[in-house]
Amino acid sequence: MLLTRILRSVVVLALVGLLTMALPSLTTGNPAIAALGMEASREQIAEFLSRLNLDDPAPQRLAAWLGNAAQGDLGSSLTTGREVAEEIITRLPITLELLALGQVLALAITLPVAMASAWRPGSILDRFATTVAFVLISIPVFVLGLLAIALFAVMLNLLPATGWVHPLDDPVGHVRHLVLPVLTVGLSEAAVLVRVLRADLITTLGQPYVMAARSRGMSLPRLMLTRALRPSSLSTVTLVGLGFGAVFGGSALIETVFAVPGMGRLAVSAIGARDFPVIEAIIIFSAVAVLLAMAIVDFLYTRIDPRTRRGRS
Amino acid sequence: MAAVEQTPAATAPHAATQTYNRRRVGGLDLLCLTYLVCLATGCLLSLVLPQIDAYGQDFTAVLQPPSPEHWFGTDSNGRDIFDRTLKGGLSSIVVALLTVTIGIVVGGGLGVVGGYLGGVADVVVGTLLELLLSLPGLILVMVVITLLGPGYWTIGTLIGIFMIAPFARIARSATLAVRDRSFVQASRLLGAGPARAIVTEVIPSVLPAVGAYAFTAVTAAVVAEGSLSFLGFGLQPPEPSWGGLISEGRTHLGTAPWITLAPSMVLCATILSVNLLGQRLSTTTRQP
Amino acid sequence: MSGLVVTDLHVRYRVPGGVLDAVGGVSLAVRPGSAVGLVGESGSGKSSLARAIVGLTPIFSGSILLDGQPVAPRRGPGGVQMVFQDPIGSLNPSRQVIDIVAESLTIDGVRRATRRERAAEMLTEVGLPPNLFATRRPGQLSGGQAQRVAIARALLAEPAVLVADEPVSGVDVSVQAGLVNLLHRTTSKSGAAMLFVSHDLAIVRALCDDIVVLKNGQVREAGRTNAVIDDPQDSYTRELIEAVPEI
Amino acid sequence: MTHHNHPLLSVRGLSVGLSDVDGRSAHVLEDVDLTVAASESVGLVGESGSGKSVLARTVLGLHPRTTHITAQGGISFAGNELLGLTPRAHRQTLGTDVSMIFQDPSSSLNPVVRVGAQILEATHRRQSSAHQRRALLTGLLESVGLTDVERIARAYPSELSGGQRQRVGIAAALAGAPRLLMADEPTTALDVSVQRTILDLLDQLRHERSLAMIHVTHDLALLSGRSDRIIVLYAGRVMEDGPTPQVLTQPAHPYTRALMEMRPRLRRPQPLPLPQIRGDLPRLDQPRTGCPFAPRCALADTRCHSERPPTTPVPESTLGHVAACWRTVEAAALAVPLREPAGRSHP
Repeated sequence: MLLTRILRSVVVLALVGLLTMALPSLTTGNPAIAALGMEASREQIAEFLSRLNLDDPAPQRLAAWLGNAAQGDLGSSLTTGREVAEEIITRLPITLELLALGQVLALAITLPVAMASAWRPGSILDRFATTVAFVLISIPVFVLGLLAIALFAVMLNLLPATGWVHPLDDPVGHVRHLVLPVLTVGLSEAAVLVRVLRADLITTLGQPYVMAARSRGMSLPRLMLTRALRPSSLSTVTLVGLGFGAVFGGSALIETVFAVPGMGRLAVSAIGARDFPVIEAIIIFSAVAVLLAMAIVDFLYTRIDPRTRRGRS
Repeated sequence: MAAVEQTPAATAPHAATQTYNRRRVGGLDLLCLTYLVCLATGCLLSLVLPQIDAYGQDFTAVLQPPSPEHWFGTDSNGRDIFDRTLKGGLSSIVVALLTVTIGIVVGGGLGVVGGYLGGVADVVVGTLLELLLSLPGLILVMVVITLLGPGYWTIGTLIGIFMIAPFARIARSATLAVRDRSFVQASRLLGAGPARAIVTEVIPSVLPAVGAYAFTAVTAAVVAEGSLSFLGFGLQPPEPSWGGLISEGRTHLGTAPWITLAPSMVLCATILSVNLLGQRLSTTTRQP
Repeated sequence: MSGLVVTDLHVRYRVPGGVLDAVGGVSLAVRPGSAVGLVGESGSGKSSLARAIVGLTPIFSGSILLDGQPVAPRRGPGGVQMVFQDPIGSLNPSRQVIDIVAESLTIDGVRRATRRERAAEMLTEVGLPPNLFATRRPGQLSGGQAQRVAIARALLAEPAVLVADEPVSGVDVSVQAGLVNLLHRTTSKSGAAMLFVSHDLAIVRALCDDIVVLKNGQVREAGRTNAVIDDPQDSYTRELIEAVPEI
Repeated sequence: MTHHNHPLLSVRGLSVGLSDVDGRSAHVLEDVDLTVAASESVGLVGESGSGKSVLARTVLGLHPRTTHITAQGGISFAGNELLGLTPRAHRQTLGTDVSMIFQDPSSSLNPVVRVGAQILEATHRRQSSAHQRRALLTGLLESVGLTDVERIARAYPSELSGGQRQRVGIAAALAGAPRLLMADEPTTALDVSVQRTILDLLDQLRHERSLAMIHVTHDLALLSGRSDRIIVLYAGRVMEDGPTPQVLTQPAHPYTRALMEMRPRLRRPQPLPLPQIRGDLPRLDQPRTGCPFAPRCALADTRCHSERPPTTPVPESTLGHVAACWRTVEAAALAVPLREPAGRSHP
């Protein structure tokens, strides 16, 4: 079971790697000229091509990339010249902080709202919560971000609109800059989570075992917290897990809106510049992150539901 | 044994996961439908009506606020935002339709075949789905668009490829749920081959789930197209698109917010309408 | 040898941490036109055995012969058909009753008018007037009516053996008797043999000529129904009979 | 025979309508009377749609939160009126005096909570030390015939067999020291051989603890020798109510008779075809007039279809044996006055 799972992940990663390494062959025209500009000399171009081995077949390029990566060498950016590994190490914490705080906020909103909603489906509170969630779900994250800027930065002038400050340089400024992007991530994520968790809670509350616990005199608040929440949390855990799986590049929109120099911005600028070493690293690491997140989610399943521990009955 | 009380109330499907007061076509449904029809008509008319001018610059009327003449105001080049929004909607419509078609045909097909046949076919489909799921969709689409150049068809096809996975997953699990139901097995016993079983027994059972997801997929495609053009990887200027218009207005958010807000509202209203209609449809077409 | 003959049949499932011998070497025979009751509790392997006989579950070893030939997917009359436990679930919810009943004729390429006519006759036969039921969909049927439709569908395929897997255990007492009578009457009339899978000894005694008692995938006792129930030789069979409450 | 002077539970003229969020509604119970005396065992028999489970749930105040119920009549438990209370007050009035055993032990136990914790759910309001709780748990598990108490208390429901799960369900129902046990088809989901041991266990516990019990079932035969009284429900109405021996040996209502005759007998087989009644169970979402069984009844005349039969004492039987049938009314009119049963008085 576990073995086939690992095997499948390896196959998937190999396919991702091959696909990634085949990308340069899609380029129309000469990638060297595209990268170096028209005034590049013949020697420069030749050196460029041999360094990047862009013309090699994908398997060969993948093997070379893996060989280098094993030694900690992910290549250098074509535009900035900085090492890709260094670029990732400086930017990854920025994105991680943003996503982690966003998810925490989303969960902090979701848990009470979903429970209150599922408490009495159809109540005024439930209708209000589901309507707000429904509207929020229909607002793309970049529009939500711009609305937040328009309201809090432009109209009310409470918070900085865009930008990012290093926490050691200016802790207060760091937090002030984080508020709007975190709020945006948190709200749009919460809209999805509330709907999912509410529906799952309602399903659970309709189960015979909940009625059985009620027949033994268990109060509803206790029932909700100690009996219903856990079996209802599988989809929510999956979504949060996949949210973290998006740490490499999934944050491109939010970072663009708020000009946060994280992984997402790195991806967008690298793609615009056809900076293949950066692009390749981001895609491969992104796949690793997603597979890792899914593995963690699966592990959490076995913690949540004992039935998943030894094959399902 | 027949012990469960078979009162209609006791056996009613758990409906509380849906919002209430449904079953009847409400004013809201009509409003959404009217909006979407008008929008689509307007977008299509922008192709033929010379009055809808998405490109004409008028430097005597830059950054004008909304007025009877310019419903959504004008941008920094004096172009009419309303006309540009209508023209920009075309790209969303084409991309959404293309995407959902690819998703239903390829994804739905793969899911049904993999789920029904099982074995090697299912392993291949499963691996393909995991591959698609683990790839950073937005980034990969941007890379390929950069390399191949943007266009309706390229964008639609690329987003469509990433829409295969969710459709296939839904179709596969619906197929698995129905494959071992005894009515499918009964048709096998009566001599139906896999093709007949899939067409007459499986597909009708899978269709409602896939159809319900199609609405979600339309909104996802519209958001994806908007995101791409917002990041500058959609149709290139001066060709308008909703994401592009929203992005262009960002620098004027303080002085001329309508440039960003007007197309944003149109975008959100579109998504909201599709979502609402999808939800209504999926709750009313369930088996009684 | 005529009739259905099962010889040393094994059915295995892979389960987490090993294999499960659901059916572990079962032999039995169903003579043409006779009714055999297959009795056992949950986990006895009776459903696995029934599904293996109709070909819905692959067999691990052993043989299943019908009139000396291996049981193959249906081609025309004289094969095996099945009636399932869950009556509503065994009917495609999106199709009309008349089309469900006529399915085997559709597959055989019979003309539409002919197959409608024969399906309507069969509906009458099972006690569902076609003018009331032909155009209904499964969602508009009660459990008992749905099971009648399923029986009609199976009988229209003219099977030599009808395998009925707990066909009356999901329905109410007041509906059960009608279904038992229907199964008896229609199989007697068409000459089809029946393998009646059930946990209900009383119904098996009423309906079946022979009985096979199954436990943990093995035959514990087999013989004429009256003889086995009046004078059980096996301790488990005795236990089963004694556990049945009766007024 | 025990003297049943004060009814523990009394249901008077109860009518219940249910409607769900889709607005579909049904009259599930109509004018139902039911009394259960302390330590009395009552069998509640009916097929699908008879309302037997709804009756049990209405007494317990345990309806799904999404169904809307309207109820008329009265339910009182140990002198306290329950109908009309909010669900919360209803539950508080009952406390742990009434508990329920559910039909399907695998779905009525929470799959992600250890068995021990679920058994003690009924006791959480009482102040008690961990030691006391542990002793209580051990005692409960042992009293329902489970050995290897330590392992079972820590197990999840999926790690137990069907019979073990139902024993756990019974232990959980006993944890609050109830006076009335409501068993809703407690053995339907179990194998025949397990079925009998569970029924024996329930009988034993009931006698040991002087519990009153309502045994909801579709199977009349199960109640033979196990319950004091049988109440037969059809389409939400009481068809017949009487002491078990009388109902089983001289059933007065044609429906009760049909229920008994339609089941083939294992030990006294009869040739096919089995006696059967025409038609199908009635739909509860449509209005009914007259006797609900009339459309399927061989003895029905026009009055049966139009006029509702009153509940009438069955002639030639003991006191407390009543049926709602026009044929009984006619027979009673012709019969000699009732004889008084020996050694038994009824409120």
